[in-house]
Amino acid sequence: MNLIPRKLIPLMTTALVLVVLFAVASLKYEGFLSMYVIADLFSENAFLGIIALGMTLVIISGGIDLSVGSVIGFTSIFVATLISEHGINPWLVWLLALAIGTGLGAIMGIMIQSYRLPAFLVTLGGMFFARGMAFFVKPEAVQIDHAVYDWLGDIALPIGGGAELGIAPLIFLTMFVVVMLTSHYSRFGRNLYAIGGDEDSAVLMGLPVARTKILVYTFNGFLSALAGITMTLYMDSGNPINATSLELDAIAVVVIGGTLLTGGVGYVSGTMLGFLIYATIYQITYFASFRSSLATIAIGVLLLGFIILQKSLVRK
Amino acid sequence: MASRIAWPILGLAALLIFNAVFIPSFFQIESRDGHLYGSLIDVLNRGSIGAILAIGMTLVIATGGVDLSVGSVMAIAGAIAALMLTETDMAMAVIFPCVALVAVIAGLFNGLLIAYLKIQPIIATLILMVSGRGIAKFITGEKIITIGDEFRNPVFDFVGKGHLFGIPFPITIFIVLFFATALIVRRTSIGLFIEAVGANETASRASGINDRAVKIAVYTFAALCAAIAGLIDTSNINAADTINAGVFTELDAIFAVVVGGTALTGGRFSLTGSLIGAILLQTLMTTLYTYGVPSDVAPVPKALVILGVCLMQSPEFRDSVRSWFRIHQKLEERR
Amino acid sequence: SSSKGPQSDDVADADGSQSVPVIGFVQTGAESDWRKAHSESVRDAAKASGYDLRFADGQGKQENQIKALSSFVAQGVDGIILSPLVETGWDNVLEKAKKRDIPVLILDRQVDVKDDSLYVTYIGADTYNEGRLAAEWLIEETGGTAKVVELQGTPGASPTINRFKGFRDVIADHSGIEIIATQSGDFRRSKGKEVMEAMLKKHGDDIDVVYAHNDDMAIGAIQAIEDAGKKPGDDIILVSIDGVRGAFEAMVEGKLNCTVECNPLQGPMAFEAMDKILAGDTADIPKKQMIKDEVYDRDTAKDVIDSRKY
Amino acid sequence: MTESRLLDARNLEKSFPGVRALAGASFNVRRGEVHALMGENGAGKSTLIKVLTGVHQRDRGEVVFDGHPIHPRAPVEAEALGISTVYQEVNLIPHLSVAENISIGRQPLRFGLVDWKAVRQSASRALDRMGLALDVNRELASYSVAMQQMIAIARAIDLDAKLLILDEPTSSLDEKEVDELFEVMDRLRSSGLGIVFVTHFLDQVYKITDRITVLRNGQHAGEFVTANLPRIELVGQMLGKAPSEVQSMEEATKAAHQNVTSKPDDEAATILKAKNYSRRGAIEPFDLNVRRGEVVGLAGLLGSGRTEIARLLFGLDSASSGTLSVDGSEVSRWSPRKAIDCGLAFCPEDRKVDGVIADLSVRENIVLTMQASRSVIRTLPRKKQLALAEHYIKALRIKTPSPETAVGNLSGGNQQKVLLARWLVMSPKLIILDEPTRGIDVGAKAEIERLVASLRDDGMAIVFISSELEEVVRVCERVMVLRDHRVIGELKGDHVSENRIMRLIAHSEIQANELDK
Ligand SMILES: Nc1ncnc2c1ncn2[C@@H]1O[C@H](COP(=O)(O)OP(=O)(O)OP(=O)(O)O)[C@@H](O)[C@H]1O
Ligand SMILES: Nc1ncnc2c1ncn2[C@@H]1O[C@H](COP(=O)(O)OP(=O)(O)OP(=O)(O)O)[C@@H](O)[C@H]1O
Ligand SMILES: [Mg+2]
Ligand SMILES: [Mg+2]
Repeated sequence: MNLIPRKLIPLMTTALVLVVLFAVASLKYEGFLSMYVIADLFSENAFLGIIALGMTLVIISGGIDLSVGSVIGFTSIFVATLISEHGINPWLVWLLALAIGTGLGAIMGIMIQSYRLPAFLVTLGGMFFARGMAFFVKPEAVQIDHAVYDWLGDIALPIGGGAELGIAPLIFLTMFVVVMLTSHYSRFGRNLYAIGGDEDSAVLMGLPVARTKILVYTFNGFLSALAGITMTLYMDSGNPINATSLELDAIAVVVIGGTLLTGGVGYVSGTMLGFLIYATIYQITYFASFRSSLATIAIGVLLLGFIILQKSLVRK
Repeated sequence: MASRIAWPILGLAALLIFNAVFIPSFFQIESRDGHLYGSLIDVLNRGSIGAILAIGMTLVIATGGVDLSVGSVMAIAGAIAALMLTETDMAMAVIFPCVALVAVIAGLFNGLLIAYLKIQPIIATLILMVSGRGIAKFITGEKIITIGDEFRNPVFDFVGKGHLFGIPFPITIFIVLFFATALIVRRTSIGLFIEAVGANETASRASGINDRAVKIAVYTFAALCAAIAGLIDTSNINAADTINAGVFTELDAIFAVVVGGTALTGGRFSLTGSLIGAILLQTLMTTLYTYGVPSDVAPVPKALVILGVCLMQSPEFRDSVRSWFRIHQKLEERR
Repeated sequence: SSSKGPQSDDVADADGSQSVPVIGFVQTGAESDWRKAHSESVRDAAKASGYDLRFADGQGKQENQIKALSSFVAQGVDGIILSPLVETGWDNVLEKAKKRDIPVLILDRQVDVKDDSLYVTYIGADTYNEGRLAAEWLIEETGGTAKVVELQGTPGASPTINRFKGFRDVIADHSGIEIIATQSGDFRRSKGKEVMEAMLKKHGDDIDVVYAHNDDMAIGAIQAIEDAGKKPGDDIILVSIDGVRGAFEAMVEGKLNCTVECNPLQGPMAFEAMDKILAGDTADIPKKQMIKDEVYDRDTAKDVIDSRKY
Repeated sequence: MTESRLLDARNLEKSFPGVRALAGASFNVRRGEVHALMGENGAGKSTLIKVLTGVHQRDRGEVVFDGHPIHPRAPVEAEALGISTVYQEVNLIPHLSVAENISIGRQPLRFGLVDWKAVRQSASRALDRMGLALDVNRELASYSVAMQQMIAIARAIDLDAKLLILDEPTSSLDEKEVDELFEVMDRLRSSGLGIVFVTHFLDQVYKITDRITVLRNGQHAGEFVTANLPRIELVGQMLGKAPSEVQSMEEATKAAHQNVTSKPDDEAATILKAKNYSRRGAIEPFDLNVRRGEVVGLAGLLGSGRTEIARLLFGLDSASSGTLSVDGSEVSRWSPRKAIDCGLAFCPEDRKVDGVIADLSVRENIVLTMQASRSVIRTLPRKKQLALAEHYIKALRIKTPSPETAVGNLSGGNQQKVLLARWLVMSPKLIILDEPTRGIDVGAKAEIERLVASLRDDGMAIVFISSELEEVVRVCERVMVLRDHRVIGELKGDHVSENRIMRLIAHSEIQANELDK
């Protein structure tokens, strides 16, 4: 009956908001419409983008993961300390960090699935645990000086207009493709939708519900650790305080992107749009020299607007 | 019910015994200048904010919801009180109602989003959590409002720093609030309605309970509790520090409630359990500080204790522990 | 105005079409009274010197600071002033600025970068020296024997590290001064109070001195000491750093013994340097400019308190 | 003989808290047969199936499938073994497309990725086999319950299984759809599949099945060759009574309701009057009058809109058109609260979701509505609460250890009685009963039917909804018949009969058939 399937309306609305937001800012602020700014959107929030991707999968499965910000903080200081103070090879350290993040995710997944504890509670515990462990590793920032970091830091993909994308946004964009393919083209990804849509039915349909649910938290743990590593690449240092409360930003990005917190409905590409809206708002506050308080209020109001919009669409 | 609060009581008892053995001074209470003084008093005094938030949070969680915005509401309440104290010469009799009014508005905002727009509580209150802190910062002009000596108000000072019968006033506040809430909730049918709505919302509505009113009421109550906590915090440090006031307190309050045996899914609740949960958490923190565990690392043992208590409450976990033991017994026997 | 730089009308006179230079200022946040005074100083000085100041606030997070800095680079501002939260982690973003030839001035706290040319100059208080001054005052006051409790600032922040080191480097030669406990109070009043309470419980009457990395924590500690029924300033000596108004008030009341001033009014100096940088004569700008710190105690506090604005 | 056995389950036991659902049930299926599993509501049919497929873990007993003992711990394992199941409630994912619902979990892959084109093609093929031509890209939720049921069957058949289990697949299907299904089942049977078929429609059993196993109270009551078992004996087996008893029982219950005749159209006695009332997407505009001392039935197939009418009348959903009057005065902004204040009561069909509050005690559940009708401060004294609870526990013969037991621990029938008690406390003028006898054993069922009669005799008005036409005919003196979310007719007094209701529901088909002739 319509040109656009009804399912895609929220996605389209989000895209429209992004375009309008960007267009208005471009007209109002000189220099906003430049490749530098566009590159900045991806570069400066890459780690947020990465965890928002994982969060999308978790939320589609009907869950939530509050531990991601802390895992980033932990990974960043863990990596920095091991490289700088113990002289361990970065590749080995990354492998270790990814293993720890993945393991933590798996443990949380098992607690949620096998012991029927609420995801909210378990991942909240994970959040406190990982943050505390980060400070346990080292209570202060640690600089990373290593040839590998120098080499990776020099990677830059020119995107025209003098702007370029560094290693962090490249990791993010790669993960975007991977997660999007996972959500749309893998059985695991489709099972997430089914579980989020109706978990009891998913069990009766013979889907591997327990495995899938544990796996999604495991994968998210992996992505959080990857985001932490990305952060060390981006800052050439690690700091246990990094990424505090970033999980809430990630949830906001996912919701703005049209994924329903009830599970079963959402798109990874929507999360990309939500991510860009979020980054654009922050970019506007810097251009306009707005107070930071206004930026947070704006994010809140936008969140509210999108949710109400989604509600009214779903009700129809 | 009793079995559910058994675990936190056990945890608290274990912690207290540990302290009694290793920190003999822990149980010492003496009177200095007519004020009671000692670690236990500190635990209660420091824990008062957590306890007050937990009381409000209990009712919210009992309806199957959650309120992430209480920390931000604390910041807003403190900001308004500090602003009115320093910028106007209004009496506390005007300032307190104003703060209460703002809290009611915040609570209504949450409640309306949840009851009428049917937005999930996590997201609905996340909105106020994120933008509420922005609002608080906006009110204070993004700085800390210090209540200098020239603006000091004895009534306001008493809220966070006063002593009543030698006991720090915040302790009195949370104890009175606890009993008042328990009385109101259990002596009227409000408690029954809250539990009914939390246990089964549609069935409650079909039985003629105004589930929307119940929800709006609990979120408003939680916001009022947060405002009281915010006033105590502001009075305590003589300043409205909107960046730090109440950060993560919502999570502590949720922990206290869950550890206290009220399920996040709603239904049956235990105010006593939540109070024990809040005191357990504060005792743990004070113990850790006393042992010189850096405050940054303290979340690790905190997370372990909380998840431990929650795991013990999970029947699936108890079953698996039991079967694990059984397997080991069998292996032993075979040997 | 004390500024020697071009007034805004000068610029307009010289070339009517030329717009006002845009300066991006990346502040740490608004965590203390000192920081408030610091931001105000930069804002006022920018106005006085006729710059268009774009202000961004990291809200206490380095990620946000880097984001803001990078945005200023993307905006192509004429110059950037950075007050970093921590020393490390600035290489990549400063390289970005360098690539676009945007001069960066580091204000207040130091950055630790491999390549010195990433910023033009550093202007700030010598936080290491502040630690030293505090220790020296203490040795004189106590005659070289005291048990000290230290309230540290935010972990990893350069003032924390420097005030930590400076203090220790001096007392290393005085075995009578013993640091019996040290813990972070995050530069915050409430945290200072909470940590001090726990210390009082644990060490009780052993504590002779509290050394706080900033005044806010010291003020928090004073409240904790009073709650414990002791007289701050007399039973326990308090020495702290910053010199905010609240500290002077406390000293007048006799509750704080000494504060090492760390002058937040760094704006004029910053824009004096910025004028030169934009004019192209960077040659005579030193890489490091320190602001002189003063030590005030209970005796000298009365005389200066009225001149204190922040 | 044993060689041809595909499935052999022996002495299965399964208990739920407070219920012994299976108490030594045995059951076997051969290759190439359709085997009916029969029994009353709650006899344990669905539980037996769920134990076989690993949804529930059996407490005791053994299962041999295809020559090997099996013990699946989740449906995914049963599927891997070759057991494909359509469960009683439609179990699909509403937000996903039809194609995906059919293929999920076993999508065709290409280079390790889901091949969406192949997914759509195979889904279309699977639907083709059922004689359905649907747009496989549409969201599942946009199709009717019946269509969803067909899609669920298509999914089950699409799996290369050795055993196909269908738990009441036909309850929402119309005749034509049932015929399609039987054709498919026939084909599968001749290809050597074993099929388990659960239904309450005796006609269908005799039409398609080869053998019958009857369950009673979770126990094996007998195994028969369909062709050799007369209908009346089958019913007797299910109820545990001799055929003669069955006959006399039927006559007796009819007698209890015999003296009832339809009341004249009396405005004064009208309690509830709906005019042109409707809710968009749920029920077309309808008129309905309910009078004092009368039982009005709503009859129709699953998903025909009976529950919607009930919810609308009670204010649980808001209407999009029409007016509603209670005792002659029109009401506005209708809500459960107002409905209760006007003397209405409602026992919803889904006890667990809309009815009892499982966490709360029997006492709290019984006084809940009365409490909600008083102001918050005027709390019923505890003594009064206990007295009320005890009175109704006795009056309705609610089996509970104590008034403080959580309702969730009671059996379904007793939960239903607690729900009734909650409303009787209010002495309502009109009570709406939506499937009050669903999942309730014969004894309790008869009790509830008798209760309805006595309430009516006391002058209460009753709206009665039941999926069992027999029961509707027995209890009601006036019946509104629904089909596809529309009231298609009303039967009164002597005209109320199963046959007439069925004919009304199938009206359009009858017409079509007649046109063909
Ligand atoms: N998950 C469960 N928890 C508790 N009791 C259950 C559960 N599932 C079924 N029961 C109970 O087990 C008994 C058998 O139910 P079952 O669903 O197997 O009956 P059925 O023969 O399929 O009936 P119907 O014809 O109504 O579908 C009933 O008393 C039911 O209430
Ligand atoms: N609470 C609800 N929310 C949304 N849709 C509903 C709800 N209840 C019923 N429906 C839909 O309304 C339509 C009519 O269903 P309804 O339950 O009224 O039929 P019914 O005749 O009572 O059947 P049943 O035998 O299931 O009780 C169905 O398509 C159903 O999916
Ligand atoms: Mg069944
Ligand atoms: Mg129904």
